[in-house]
Amino acid sequence: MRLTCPLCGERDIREFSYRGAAVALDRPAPDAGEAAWDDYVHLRENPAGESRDLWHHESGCSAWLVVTRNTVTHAVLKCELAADVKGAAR
Amino acid sequence: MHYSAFKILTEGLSGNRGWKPHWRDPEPKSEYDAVIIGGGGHGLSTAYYLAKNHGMTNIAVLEKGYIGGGNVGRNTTIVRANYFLPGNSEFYSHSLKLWEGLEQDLNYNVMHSQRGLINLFHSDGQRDAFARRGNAMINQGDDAVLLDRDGVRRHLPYLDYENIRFPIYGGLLHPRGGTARHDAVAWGYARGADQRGVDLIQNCEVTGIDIENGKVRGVQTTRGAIRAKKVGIVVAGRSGQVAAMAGMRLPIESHVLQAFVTEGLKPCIDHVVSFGMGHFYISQSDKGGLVFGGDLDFYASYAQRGNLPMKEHVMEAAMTLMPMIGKARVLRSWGGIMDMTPDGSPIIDKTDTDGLFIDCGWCYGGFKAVPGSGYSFAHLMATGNHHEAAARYRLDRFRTGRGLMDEEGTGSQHNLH
Amino acid sequence: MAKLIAKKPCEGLLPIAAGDCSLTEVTPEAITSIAPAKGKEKSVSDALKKAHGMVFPAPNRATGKEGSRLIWTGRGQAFLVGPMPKAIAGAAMTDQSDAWAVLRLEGATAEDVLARLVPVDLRAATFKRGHTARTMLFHMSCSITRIGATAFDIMVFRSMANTAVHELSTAMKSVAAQAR
Amino acid sequence: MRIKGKGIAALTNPVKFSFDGQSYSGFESDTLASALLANDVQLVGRSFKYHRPRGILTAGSEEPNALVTTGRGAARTPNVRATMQEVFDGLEAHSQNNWPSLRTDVMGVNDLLSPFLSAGFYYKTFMWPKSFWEKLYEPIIRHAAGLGALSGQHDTGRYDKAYGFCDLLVIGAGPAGLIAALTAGRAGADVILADENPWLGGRLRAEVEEVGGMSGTDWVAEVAAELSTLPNVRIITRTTVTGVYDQGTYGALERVGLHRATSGDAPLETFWRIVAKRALLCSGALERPIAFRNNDRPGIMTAGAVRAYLNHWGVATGQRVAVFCNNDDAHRTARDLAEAGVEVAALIDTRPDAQASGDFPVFTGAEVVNTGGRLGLSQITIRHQGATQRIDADCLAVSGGWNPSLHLTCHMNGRPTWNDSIAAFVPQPGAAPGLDAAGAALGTFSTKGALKSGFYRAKLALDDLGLKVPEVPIPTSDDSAYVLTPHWTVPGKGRAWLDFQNDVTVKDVKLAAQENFRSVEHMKRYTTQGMATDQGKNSNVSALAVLADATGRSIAETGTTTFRPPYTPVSIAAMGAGAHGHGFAPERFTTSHAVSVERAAPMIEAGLWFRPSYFPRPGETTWRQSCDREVNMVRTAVGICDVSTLGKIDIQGRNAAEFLDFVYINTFSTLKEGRVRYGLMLREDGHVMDDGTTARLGQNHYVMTTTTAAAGAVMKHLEFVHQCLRPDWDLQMISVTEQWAQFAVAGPRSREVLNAVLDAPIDDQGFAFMACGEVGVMGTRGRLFRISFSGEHAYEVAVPARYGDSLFRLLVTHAEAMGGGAYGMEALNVLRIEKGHITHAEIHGRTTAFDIGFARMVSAKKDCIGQTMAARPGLTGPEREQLVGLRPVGVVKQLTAGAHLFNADAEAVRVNDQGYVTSVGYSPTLGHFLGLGFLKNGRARHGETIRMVDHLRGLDVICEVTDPVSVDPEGGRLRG
Repeated sequence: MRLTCPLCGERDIREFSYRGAAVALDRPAPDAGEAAWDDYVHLRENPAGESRDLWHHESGCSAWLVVTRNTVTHAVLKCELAADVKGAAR
Repeated sequence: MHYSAFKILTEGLSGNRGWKPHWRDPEPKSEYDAVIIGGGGHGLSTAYYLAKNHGMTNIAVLEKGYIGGGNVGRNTTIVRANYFLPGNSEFYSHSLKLWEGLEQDLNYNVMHSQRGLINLFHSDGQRDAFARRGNAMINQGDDAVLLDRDGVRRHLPYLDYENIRFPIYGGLLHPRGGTARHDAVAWGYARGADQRGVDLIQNCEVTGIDIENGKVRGVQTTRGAIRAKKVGIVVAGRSGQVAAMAGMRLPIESHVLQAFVTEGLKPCIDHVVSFGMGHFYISQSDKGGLVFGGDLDFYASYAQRGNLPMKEHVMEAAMTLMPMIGKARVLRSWGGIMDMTPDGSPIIDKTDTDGLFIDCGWCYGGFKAVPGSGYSFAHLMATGNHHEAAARYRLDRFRTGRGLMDEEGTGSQHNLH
Repeated sequence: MAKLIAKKPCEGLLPIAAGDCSLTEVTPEAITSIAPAKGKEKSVSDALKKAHGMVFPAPNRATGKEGSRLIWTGRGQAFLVGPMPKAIAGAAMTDQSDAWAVLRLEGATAEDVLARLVPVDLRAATFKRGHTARTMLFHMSCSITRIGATAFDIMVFRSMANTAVHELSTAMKSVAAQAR
Repeated sequence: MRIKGKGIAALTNPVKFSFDGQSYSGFESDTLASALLANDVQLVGRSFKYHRPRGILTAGSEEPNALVTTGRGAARTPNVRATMQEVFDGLEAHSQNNWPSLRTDVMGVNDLLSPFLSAGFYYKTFMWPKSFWEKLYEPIIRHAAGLGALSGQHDTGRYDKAYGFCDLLVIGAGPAGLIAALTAGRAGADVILADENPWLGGRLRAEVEEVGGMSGTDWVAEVAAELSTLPNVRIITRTTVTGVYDQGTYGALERVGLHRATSGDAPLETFWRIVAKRALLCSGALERPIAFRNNDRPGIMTAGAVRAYLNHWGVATGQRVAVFCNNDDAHRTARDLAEAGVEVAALIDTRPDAQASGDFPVFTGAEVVNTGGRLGLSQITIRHQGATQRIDADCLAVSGGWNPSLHLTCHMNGRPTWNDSIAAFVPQPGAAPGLDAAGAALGTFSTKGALKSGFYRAKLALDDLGLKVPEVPIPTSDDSAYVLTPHWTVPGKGRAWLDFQNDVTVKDVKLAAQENFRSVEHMKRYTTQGMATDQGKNSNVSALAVLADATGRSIAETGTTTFRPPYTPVSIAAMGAGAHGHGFAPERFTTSHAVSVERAAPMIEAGLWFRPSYFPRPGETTWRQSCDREVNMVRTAVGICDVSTLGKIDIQGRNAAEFLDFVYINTFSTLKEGRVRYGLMLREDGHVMDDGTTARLGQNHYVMTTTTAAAGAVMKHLEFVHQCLRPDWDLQMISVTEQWAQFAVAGPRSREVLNAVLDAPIDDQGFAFMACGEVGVMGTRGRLFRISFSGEHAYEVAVPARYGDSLFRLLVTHAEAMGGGAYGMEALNVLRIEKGHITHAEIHGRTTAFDIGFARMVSAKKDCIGQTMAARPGLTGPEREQLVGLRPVGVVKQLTAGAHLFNADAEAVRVNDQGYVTSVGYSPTLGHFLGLGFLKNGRARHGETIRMVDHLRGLDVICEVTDPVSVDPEGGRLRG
């Protein structure tokens, strides 16, 4: 599999490490309650189809990416910098 | 039809014309006492034990493809009981005991072979961790032997002891660990369930779960609606999609795990060997193929196939540990879909819907659990109470933090296993 | 008082040669990481231009020339390789002079050698002089910059210099043997 | 038998080789198969199950029968396809799976027992008595199974891996592939043309055919010549593309040195990872046999293979050759043989309306119903017009038609589609993104069709890439239609083979259907059809046809099994190249490595790093002696230890302080400049991730240390927290682990040692406990931290790594002069156990801040990673196993890590488990063993007596539960 790092360009998957669903971006407030936190840390949509997940260009530029891809076909639809997605680019 | 050596002889002499189907292909009835969604190893064993232990024979197993076509048909066939955390320890111990009588119970040779499993360790710290594990196994009543380097060498003389990146300090031997013929396990349970009256419905995909007033009423399928008082979801690899039909979200991500088999070779590896530093394990099948695997590919996937970096990593681990297999050629590689839970341990539980049960989250360890899982899930479905061997496999453990079973110590959070 | 004695990362390992390729060690006077603070990217680049004659490089690019280069090394970060750094306001600057081994691979088949180890297309048509990549050298993280038609500078962590030299020399020998 | 004047292979360089100890001669251009056939050797192996005699079936990589073992010693290679192995002078090959010899194989008795060894028989038996399975039945089965044998020695061959990139990857250099590569080459595309043979041309080398008015071979040479002038075209021969992976990644195996006796520094094989924007599969087609009684004898071959041996190598595969087919293509075999002067015994075509003529007997509407011969074919029996007759023949060329070699198009879960007109599966368009097929691989079997298809499909791909494609004229060539009538099996008694290697017969497939293994996957798994080394290339389609017939479905409805990589088997050594020995992972050496080795310290792995275990001195014979001395040294004088492997992360920026407050459970914004503080970090799930000290070097400048083990994980975590959770923060991070060589100087005399190397001496007031700052170290700028892992008055001094070796030598020399010296990991471990300091033995991923007694460190004034989840009810409370110290108080004085804890009077079984021991060391300071462990409600149980049981090492020890800190609990030694 290959991912197109917005900074480095298209690279082999071996340069990246995986973190899981991009819900990890939406960290609840400390007082959001048990259900919200259980949701955040544990429960997953786990879609068979289009998914958004987080990857780290660990052996490249160190950027965290939000990757939109298909978990059934492995088609990669979009790669964005997580910091941009989070809405507060440097 | 009862199988025996005599039967083989008489059939052989009469042209093998008398062999009967292993199971029927019945049309689905409109109503059952219980339906099991999923005709994999766990679903079939659940049906078998529901019929055998609890007398529930008006039941059906619904399988969207062919029986045994999921992970039970695509794994590396290892059977072991070497877990150390409470919850897992007693469960896998129970499961292994069922394995040890399985052939006679099913009248089917699943070729369970207790060849001994050796987990290698490569540092003092790993030795301590394996000692803790081995002691827990013995506390549980199972078997474990701590081998030093020379002890490992006596069992596995072919490893590279001189020129290896992570030297071998020793190993934890689990003499009762071994392998089995994976397909035969599915077929044996299917035949056993069928003989006890269970309807095995292939090519029948569940498309909806009917729930009224918090109580399950049955399922919608590609072959029509089927009513049922109880419904069990046993669909590892697709747990999220089926649970969603009941409005549930699960603490599960689906990952691909690859496995490999080489061309047939004369016997050269007797044990199951596991190389902790390299995420590599191997055994040799009765046919002579070296069956081996490694770690997850580490991304959510339903593709049932993997990518090159993990393949290469696994082969590289093989080359540093046992370069004597360098000239063996990989014949085939494949991938299974793993239900990965945050703590790496499974779920066998009731759901918030009355009559709806779920058995999922087996991560990469579902094969050896086939007998134990079916046994305990049948117990839960039939009696409403958790079987004592699987009492800790609760859904709510993540929310409460009580009874997490993180064997690898990598965290009770996704993608760390 | 006596002084401490300095040791190079590849002390005793280089130079080596095989076929038409040579591998040597480059020892820049200093390597300094420069990471502009939030919102200071432009001013830092200007200041670098003024102080060292090079702007902050775009991703995958290196500016400057032999003895004084600015090499992009990752998200929001570049290495000043060569000169002792002048103070740049608005940038986090960290001494990396001793953290990296800098290897120079030179020769007509240098691309073939790197193709054994690096999962990036480094051929001249796609990876030109002044191009740089953060990527892998077999199992280790590295920075590779093309500095000439047949020459690359490869930076790896100091502690892994031994392994890097081993991997490169093995690949050099293999390529040389196949060229016959 | 070699026919003079036939064959296009260069028959110029003669070589000697051996098979089963017998010496033969051949040519360098031969494969082992062609050379054996030239020497009239038909019998080459035995089948898997029945040990039936086996000959050469094909002329390609799909060969199921002619598998041999080559080489000797560590170079011995089993299961080598004789059809792919090129001969060289001195090649040694041996047959497999027979005893005592190929001709007389005792296991051939299985063949007589075949009625009792039907598909799946072993599932139904071998169960009585239970214990016999593992003791008797299984060992016999295992011994009989398998084909070749590994040498048992470490593989010392050289192997390589490489990456390739291109616009268009052309897989296969037959007519379609050649013209595709030519088209792309002329269009200026970056092309890789890979072919698994040593030569280009594909089937053109096996046929008597004209292309563009010249011989096929000359046309191939002409195209090859042009391709070689194009710098944008790379041709790699002896290279099989083995797998298709996501985003246009292809695995390929190049046989670099297997055709030579020695290859020096060059590898035997190279495993390629090729990234191609587009790929074109021009892999041709594979001929399929027909199943009839005893169709497996040596001498029975595919018709195309017979032509290949004749036309390419000038080898007649028999003296009297019969041809049996259901299609026109196979008629060429009879014609070519006859023209070459080989006697054609008969042409037998199943089609009543077949048009064939020649100087040989032709039987249309006829079938081969049986064959005879002991170790090779001597006779066939045919049925023609209702009567049977016997015909003498020593070779039978069979063709049931051709199957497009479409495997690679299905590697990404695609399924092929059934094409009735050629009675074969063809690739489904778009089955693998970026991969198209052309020529015979697409089901276009004529040469002209293949050329057209190759050009057209290449053009499509190039158009897609935005390249301008020149018109490439299609040369005149054979365009005869491919005509066949499907004919899968010949009905009748006896066994007719489908899968030759695995001995799967038509009966087996029918039995599977009878037993309700009707799904194609069930049939495959029950009968092992298609699971041999050829993965069903020769047999799957025929087996499907039998299954379809037995279950009353069409072949299309029956479907295929899944195609999986690799296309042909790939050696583990090639795919794992570079890892043998120490290549599996990089080795990281500290700057003190050379000194430690000079001092004979055993170096042990710590993650990727190597660290000294202990520094033995003369007279010390056990590690314990050295360790005890080193511990005493630190407690009474001074010790030096390299701690450079700890992760060091430089953190700068306006929000650095807030950031640290967020990733640590305790507070760092309040830390004063020039001070150091211990910090504990949680994962978001509330469990401990790592710990370490962080120093504040300036207002917005910190340097964090991590444990050696977690350095990478922590850096990644910090990047995650910054980029994914708080990208609004102004923050810059970089690892400085490698920049600094850092040494612990620990013990009552540590300051004395330091002052010997510092430019300006320090004192207790100027540099108090937990102070840090820049210092001059012999004229070099360094850093000094007054921190202590040993519990002694201690420092860590850091200098740029280039000076590490030098400084370490000096520090050790000074220390030795004061009664101290270097200490290693063993002593470090004892020192920290004495002080109750945790490492990853304790923070093993399942423990919480509560468990290790740090709950009060959690600042309630702020949010931090893991705080909320750590407050879950299950993560605190008396049921939790809590960190305690342990000391033996009974007769047995030994403690072991990994032992479990029980109440003093309780049986050592799981239900009574109270905890476990994590770390153990002998404390020379206290004169007894010390342990750290986790005990249920442990903090409330100090002073209690419990039982430590280590079944594995046979230990049962009475212990006292203590505070984790055993030495200097007040911390007085730290100061002073």
